[in-house]
Amino acid sequence: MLRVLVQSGPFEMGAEMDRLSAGSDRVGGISVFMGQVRGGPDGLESLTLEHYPGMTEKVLTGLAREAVRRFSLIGCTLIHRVGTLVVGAPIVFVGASSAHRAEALAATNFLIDRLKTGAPFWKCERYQDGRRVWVEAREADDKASALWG
Amino acid sequence: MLRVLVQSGPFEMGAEMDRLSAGSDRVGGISVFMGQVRGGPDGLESLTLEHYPGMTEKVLTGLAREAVRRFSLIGCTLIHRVGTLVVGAPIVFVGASSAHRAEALAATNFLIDRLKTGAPFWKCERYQDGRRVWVEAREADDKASALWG
Amino acid sequence: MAQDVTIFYFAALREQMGRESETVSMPAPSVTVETLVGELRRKDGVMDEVFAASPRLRVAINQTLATFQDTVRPGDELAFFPPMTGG
Amino acid sequence: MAQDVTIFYFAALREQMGRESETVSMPAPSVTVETLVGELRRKDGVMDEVFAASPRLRVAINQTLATFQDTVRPGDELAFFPPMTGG
Repeated sequence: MLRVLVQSGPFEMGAEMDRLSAGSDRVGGISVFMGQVRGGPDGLESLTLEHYPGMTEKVLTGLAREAVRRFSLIGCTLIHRVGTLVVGAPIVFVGASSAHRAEALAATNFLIDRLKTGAPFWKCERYQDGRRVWVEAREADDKASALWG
Repeated sequence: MLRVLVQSGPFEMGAEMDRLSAGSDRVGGISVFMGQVRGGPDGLESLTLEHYPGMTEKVLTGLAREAVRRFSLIGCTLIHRVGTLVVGAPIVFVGASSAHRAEALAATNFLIDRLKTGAPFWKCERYQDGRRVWVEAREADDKASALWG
Repeated sequence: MAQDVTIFYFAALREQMGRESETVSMPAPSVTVETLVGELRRKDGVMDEVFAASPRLRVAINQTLATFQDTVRPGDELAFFPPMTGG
Repeated sequence: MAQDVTIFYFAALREQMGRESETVSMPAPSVTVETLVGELRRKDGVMDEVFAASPRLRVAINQTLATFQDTVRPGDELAFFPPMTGG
């Protein structure tokens, strides 16, 4: 079961996990990653996530399908928020369920690595002093994604 | 923040994730693994989990502390159920929060690998035809645990 | 009209270009992204300056990642943007 | 009493032994697990048979994993069990 959502509102983590868990009695393991806006001493206030409507959904659905095939997943959920999100707010939910733990864990790693550099999202940071800064792509993220071949 | 629980009752996945998420505004990523009783064509009905009260809590707390140190975690949650659990029931919840995604993801892998072979739990399967079978330790699990050094 | 392509700009590039989309005419019925961009930059000083300052720009044709050597055809939807930073 | 150790058995081993715990007397104030087990097996036919059939048994001393070469002292809590299968 594929579940791909791009939305401005929050998602309910418990409900999303339950959905993965209840999908089939063949599920033995569920792995989930959730990314949220990280605060810090630099005074970050919020992130604004811009995306490419249409292409985003296509890319995420393609990624989820690839993960299901590659890791024999039973269920796969990708939820990515867009718009302005304050420190502490959830940004992304990646979930995978499979018969055995290794596949679900590997799929979650794969999905978040690919999401970082392969889906048309861009983050603009806003600081307490009013500065706006577009987040630069990190070379480490490109490398992590490339490792999956 | 360490949270270690051994209990017969279920856990609430949403609440556990929220706890990891809300622990600090320095949290950027939360990784979670949940294991549940896997059904299948062999007619498994339930698992009964036996443990060594006292030692279990000591081992799990030690594991959580090691993960926090090794992966610079902000929060770490380990919940393991004991007693009789039917197909589809959650068995174990492993959660880690950190500033960056790589640490939380690695910690979750580490914790579940170590839990499989290093904590005093034993599973006894019960099948629809009444058979009871103690689960044998898998060599693959020993190897996965040993890889963490 | 049948000779037109739509172009979208995203994120920092959108702000630098001062617009989020535009429709342009094809110089020929089938050209590479590189050729089309070269043509547009010759006629548009802002675009020339912005693209020169953005060496890592990505391109998508019809909502699929592409390269500057791929072919653009009339009616295509083109998009230019900086490296993506999702997740 | 001060010479006693408590022993717990878990899982399949507990069922095979037909008991989950017992208190035994130390043959000396300080012996290895191996020596103690040897002593107990000489006196207990069930234990001898069960331990002979369980080559991969684990041992914990005072709720910490140990080896059969580690030392047992009076008052210690010993536990024997099959390889663990948690998670």
